[in-house]
Amino acid sequence: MSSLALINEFLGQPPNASSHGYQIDHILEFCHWFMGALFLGWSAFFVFVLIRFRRGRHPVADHRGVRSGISTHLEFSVVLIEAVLLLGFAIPLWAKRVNQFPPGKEALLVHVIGQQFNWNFHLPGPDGQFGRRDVSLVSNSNPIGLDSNDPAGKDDIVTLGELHVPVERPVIIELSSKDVIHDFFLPDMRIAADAIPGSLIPMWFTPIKTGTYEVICGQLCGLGHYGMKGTLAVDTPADYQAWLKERAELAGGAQSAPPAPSPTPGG
Amino acid sequence: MDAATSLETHPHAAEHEHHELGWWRKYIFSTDHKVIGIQYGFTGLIFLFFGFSLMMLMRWQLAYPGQALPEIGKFLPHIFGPNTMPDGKMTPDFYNSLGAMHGTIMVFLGIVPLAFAAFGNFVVPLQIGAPDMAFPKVNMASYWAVFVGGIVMLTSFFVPGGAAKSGWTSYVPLAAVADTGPGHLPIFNGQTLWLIGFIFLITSSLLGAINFIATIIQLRAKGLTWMRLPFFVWAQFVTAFLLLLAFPPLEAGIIMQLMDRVAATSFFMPAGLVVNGAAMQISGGGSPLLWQHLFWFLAHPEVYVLILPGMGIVAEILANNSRKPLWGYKSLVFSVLTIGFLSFIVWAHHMWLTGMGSAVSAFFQTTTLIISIPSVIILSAFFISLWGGSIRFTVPMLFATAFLPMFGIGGLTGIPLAFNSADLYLHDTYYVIAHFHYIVAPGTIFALFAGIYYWFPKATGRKMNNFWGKVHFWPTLICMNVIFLPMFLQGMLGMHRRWYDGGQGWTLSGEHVWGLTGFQWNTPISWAAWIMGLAQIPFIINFFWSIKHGKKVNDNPWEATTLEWTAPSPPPHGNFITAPIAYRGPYEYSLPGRDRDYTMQNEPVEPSERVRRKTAEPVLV
Amino acid sequence: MEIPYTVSTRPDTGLWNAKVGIWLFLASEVMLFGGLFSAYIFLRLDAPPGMWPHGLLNVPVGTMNTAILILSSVTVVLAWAALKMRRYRAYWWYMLATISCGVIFLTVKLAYEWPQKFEHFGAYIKPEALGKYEQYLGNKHAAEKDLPPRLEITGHLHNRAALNDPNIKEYEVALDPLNADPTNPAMDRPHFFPLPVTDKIAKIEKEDVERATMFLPTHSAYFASYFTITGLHGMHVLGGVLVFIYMWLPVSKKLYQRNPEHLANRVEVAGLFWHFVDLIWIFVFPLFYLL
Amino acid sequence: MNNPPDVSPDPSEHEEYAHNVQKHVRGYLMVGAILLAFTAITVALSYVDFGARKANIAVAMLVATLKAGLVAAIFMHLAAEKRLIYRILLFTGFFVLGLFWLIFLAWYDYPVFR
Ligand code: HEA
Ligand code: HEA
Ligand code: CUA
Ligand SMILES: [Cu+2]
Repeated sequence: MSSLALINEFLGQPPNASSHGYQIDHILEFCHWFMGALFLGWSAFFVFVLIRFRRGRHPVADHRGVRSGISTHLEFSVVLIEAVLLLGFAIPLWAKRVNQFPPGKEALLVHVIGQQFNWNFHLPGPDGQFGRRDVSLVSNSNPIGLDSNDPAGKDDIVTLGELHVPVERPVIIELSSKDVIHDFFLPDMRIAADAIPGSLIPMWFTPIKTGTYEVICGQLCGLGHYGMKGTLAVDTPADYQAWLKERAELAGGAQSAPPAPSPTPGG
Repeated sequence: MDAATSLETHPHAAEHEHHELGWWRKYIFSTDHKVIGIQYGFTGLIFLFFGFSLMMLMRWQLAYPGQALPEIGKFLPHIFGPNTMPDGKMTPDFYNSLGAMHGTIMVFLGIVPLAFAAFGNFVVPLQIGAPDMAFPKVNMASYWAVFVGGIVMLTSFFVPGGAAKSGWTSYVPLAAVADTGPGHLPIFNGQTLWLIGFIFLITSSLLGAINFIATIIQLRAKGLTWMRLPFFVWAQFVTAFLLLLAFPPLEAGIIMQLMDRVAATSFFMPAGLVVNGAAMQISGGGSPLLWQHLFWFLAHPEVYVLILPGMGIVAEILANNSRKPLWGYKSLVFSVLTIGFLSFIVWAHHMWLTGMGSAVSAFFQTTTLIISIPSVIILSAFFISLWGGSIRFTVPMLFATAFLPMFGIGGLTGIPLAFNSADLYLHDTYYVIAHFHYIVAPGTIFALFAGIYYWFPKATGRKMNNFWGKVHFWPTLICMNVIFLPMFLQGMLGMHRRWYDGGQGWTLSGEHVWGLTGFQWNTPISWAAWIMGLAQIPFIINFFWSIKHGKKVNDNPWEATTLEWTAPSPPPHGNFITAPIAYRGPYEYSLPGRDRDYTMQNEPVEPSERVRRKTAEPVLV
Repeated sequence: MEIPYTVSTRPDTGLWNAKVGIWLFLASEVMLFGGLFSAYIFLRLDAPPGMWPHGLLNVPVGTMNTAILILSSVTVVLAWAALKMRRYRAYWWYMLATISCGVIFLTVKLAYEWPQKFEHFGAYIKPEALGKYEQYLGNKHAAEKDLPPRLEITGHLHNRAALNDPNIKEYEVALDPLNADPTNPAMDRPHFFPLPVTDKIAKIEKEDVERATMFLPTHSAYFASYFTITGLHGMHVLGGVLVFIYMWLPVSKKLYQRNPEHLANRVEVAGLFWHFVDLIWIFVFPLFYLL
Repeated sequence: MNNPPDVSPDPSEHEEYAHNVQKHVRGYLMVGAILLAFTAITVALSYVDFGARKANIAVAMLVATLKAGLVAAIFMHLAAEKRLIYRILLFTGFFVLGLFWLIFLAWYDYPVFR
């Protein structure tokens, strides 16, 4: 398989950092090999024909032209390859993405709430319970409208723009949005999904390399769309615990305010 | 219509018709399909150029984000308003307006009026041997609807807040909250005008589509059976059906979005939105995805509206210049019908990331891949048609041949997008931008240029200059590729579309690929776009100059076979002196045993031929 | 050359041009209303319990309007048949009847039904305050009877100023019978004849209100689709009426004398459109008024 | 029920055609009456409780479809139309159903986790 990886690198795709990403990359590679072969084959034929049958070289056209059924074979093989890609790779892969979420205990569950123009991350804290959220409670100091009366929410961690996760552990993200549609795209993790107001969209991945990665907002969401950047830090388990602790202390201090939302509200 | 159409029962009524029409009725409010076709053509070209100019502005911002645009930048705020380019520096809102309007104008006011309406109007009735369209007055109405729609769209640049800025897709809730609040007028704001303008554009397309279909069904000349129609007519026929049946659901969507904006309904908005820090006062209960379904139900068939007429034009020109029949005419017709049919059930491939489950995504992936097959068949048939030909590289032929590999690149790069697991990575990156521009820009636009050079003699009786045509072709071809090839690289890097800063602020666009960073690639792309702008000057001059001073030619300068070349150039009112009769198929080039290498459709079949080719039996209707 | 088959039929299709044209147009109309109805279905299926109102429209008036449209459909075929039999006078009268039906339909809609809705007021109570207004909502009773929860208090707003004036702290509403007497089993189903507003007045504190509006499109997904679909349908009726008026004016007589078949064709085409508009209403009526 | 034939251009034959059309007129009146009756039935049925709201909706839509079918078949002459018209409508019907069905599918096929 590794020989196949050529095309993606050649085209500049950044290295993969998640456990399922290789499968995505393989589909892309297969597609590009397939397209490349078709393109080169056709181009060769094309250039040959243009030269061989130009008027100067071939003054009298042949009324009937090609008689062989070669094109049928070609079309049939295109169908075949597409069918293999579809049935063998694409459909099973997607089914795994949306139907086989890692079991609850094993995975880290994060709520992600998009807003113009930032990402809010909501973690359940030590008790493992998410606090209740309500739009009517949303304010500058409480960007996700966490209910301070709900005991489950007392230890919740809310961060703006930056999420830490431990390496080698599945992460499930439940996406939603406060205002318009955003798209949570982690290019290095080969994963993306829209954050649509009014719905909850789950997605999951398992990071396999520590590092800091960019989160792109992949859907036009207003004038600050181009700068709607998040950070995903994949930590070693120890670093992750340290981060959790630091955050928990912050959260202990009566819902201390994360930084105010970005200064460029959209419309 | 009255006087003219009651002719059959009252022959003397025709006398009314033959008095001279005034200048206004003849050139402005004309019901003659040729005049209307030319009106559409000019409108389409002007909007194409306008859409291109918007793009050239955006390319400045992408290549040199935050820098003042020299010279022109000082001047633009006087046209578009002070908040667009203060000190020559583009604001994010203006960038978004330019992007949304570039997409909208190119698709709905550039290509559709040109490829579908202009060529369809001018060429189809001539090719089927009809005197005019079936409903000339409706035809005029459809032109004026597009005109009004265009004016409304243009007006929207000058209202407070500027033109629509939520992408050509106008996804809600963004579009529903855009251009509202203080500083915006209730109706005269960008997004509302976009919606209103759209209703006119839809009306125009619907009227046009009805007219085309009725004309092709009812007004075919004697003997012109379905399997003798030029491929271009087939392409237009299918295109018309796409417009007819796909546009109305979007119209429903547009009406609902308009209601959301002017009557504060919430068809597309759920409850509990917090915009600008305040909870929105709406009833909720709507769904943002409903809009996307209605939009893409049109917009996918729409992309075939953009390409099928182009394919039709290319087919005519390939046959004509290779001096040989199209290979596999029947499979071409079958493929184009299949594309038309399937294009209605693939739309959700634009919505892979909206949280789609496995069943629905499997369905749409399958249909999307199936629809690529007829495209492969069409392209293969075109290529194979060239084999054994005697190819003359006239200017139309240059553009038509270039169309093939360009469409090939665009179409092939649609394949990774069709798999949702691969599109997961590519969605809304420049890879998508490159994919569809390869189809619509060096694809469709080349087909249109080819068509203009090809049918210019029919419309004016003169030919466009050959040399300047070539000067137009080569730089345009090169620039197109310099513009769009690097975009695939940018897309693979992860660079996204609709980025105001061209990716400058992202570490990922700082990665090197093929010698430059993703961001740095913006510069050669932009320069190529501007140079391509210069390369259009020979075309524009050639076009206008040739109308008056081009070389005079006879009625059939390309020695073509289809019926439009039997009419005088330019054809008079009513097109043909006597009703033509078709005795044979559309591409009888290089028939063996004839002294000319082309046999026109209206040439009767000779007895000697009849023995040899049973199919040539004339069928009279 | 002149355009063929404007009046006579083309042999292979058996149709004249305008007939093909109108059917194509109707096909696009099917898709237009198809889009709207699919939106309606999804909004309705998605509506949370208690958020899709029933029985707010005037059934007798709706029934009458339905009958009027059906009648007009009959008169328009009769007008066409009269032309086919070359009886211009009969045609003229049938056409007049059709036009009148259309005008009555529109008048009822625009001068009576819609304004009546604009007069009505509804306030959605916040979930936490529902108990406070139990006497008007009767949710216990509703729960017992397995009815959807009642979240809204409706009636006529006495202090209209309250809508815009932030200093006024409560709405004074003359209640609809349902809210006046919510536990009465007679209120469990919508009534055939709409009951007039009672003189019982309720004071609703703005604090407790989630959203309060008149019965405008913005009131709910239900009224949004009601006004949009009936509005668009109304515009179709208006268009049809205008075309019929043109065909009924003296100019039509001239065409009749010159070529009666041509006029009959035109009436047939316009009639097809009119029947289609009727057909849409046949679905609109039960969907919005009855169910 | 067939459509009235086209009127012959020959005036001498006119009487016969007029008579033919006259026969159809009776049919139109009858259909009108049936439609009115169905309207009354729909209204009445909506006050009958069929147990579930869904049942009521189904019944009402059934009656409406019958009515619409009558209008289309008789008033709009679809009972005896040319093949071409049927084809156009067949396509349209297919696409509307596709629109409804696929949006419906997409609506209920969202990934559920937990
Ligand atoms: C005319 C326009 C046009 C055409 C014809 C197509 C054709 C195709 N498109 Fe494209 N598409 C667009 C215009 C078009 N598209 C636009 C405008 C968008 C973006 C909209 C937006 O978001 O703003 C888009 C986006 C788009 C997406 C969504 C991507 C995303 O948003 O993430 C997808 C996904 O499936 C897709 C797929 C396809 C496929 C499979 C085809 C197939 O039909 C292609 C079939 C063709 C072939 C397979 C080529 C065959 C050729 C050969 C075999 C010969 C080769 C010869 C040589 C090289 C010499 N397209
Ligand atoms: C038919 C459609 C069409 C066409 C032809 C084009 C043509 C071009 N487009 Fe565009 N484009 C879109 C449809 C189209 N585009 C859409 C739908 C989008 C998405 C918008 C969105 O995000 O919502 C988009 C977005 C888009 C972007 C991304 C912007 C962003 O995401 O931020 C870019 C970036 O470079 C771009 C570039 C170009 C370029 C360089 C051309 C060039 O190829 C232009 C070439 C044009 C010409 C060569 C014109 C020639 C005309 C004449 C010579 C006229 C002569 C006149 C007379 C004789 C009177 N386009
Ligand atoms: Cu958020 Cu783009
Ligand atoms: Cu598509």
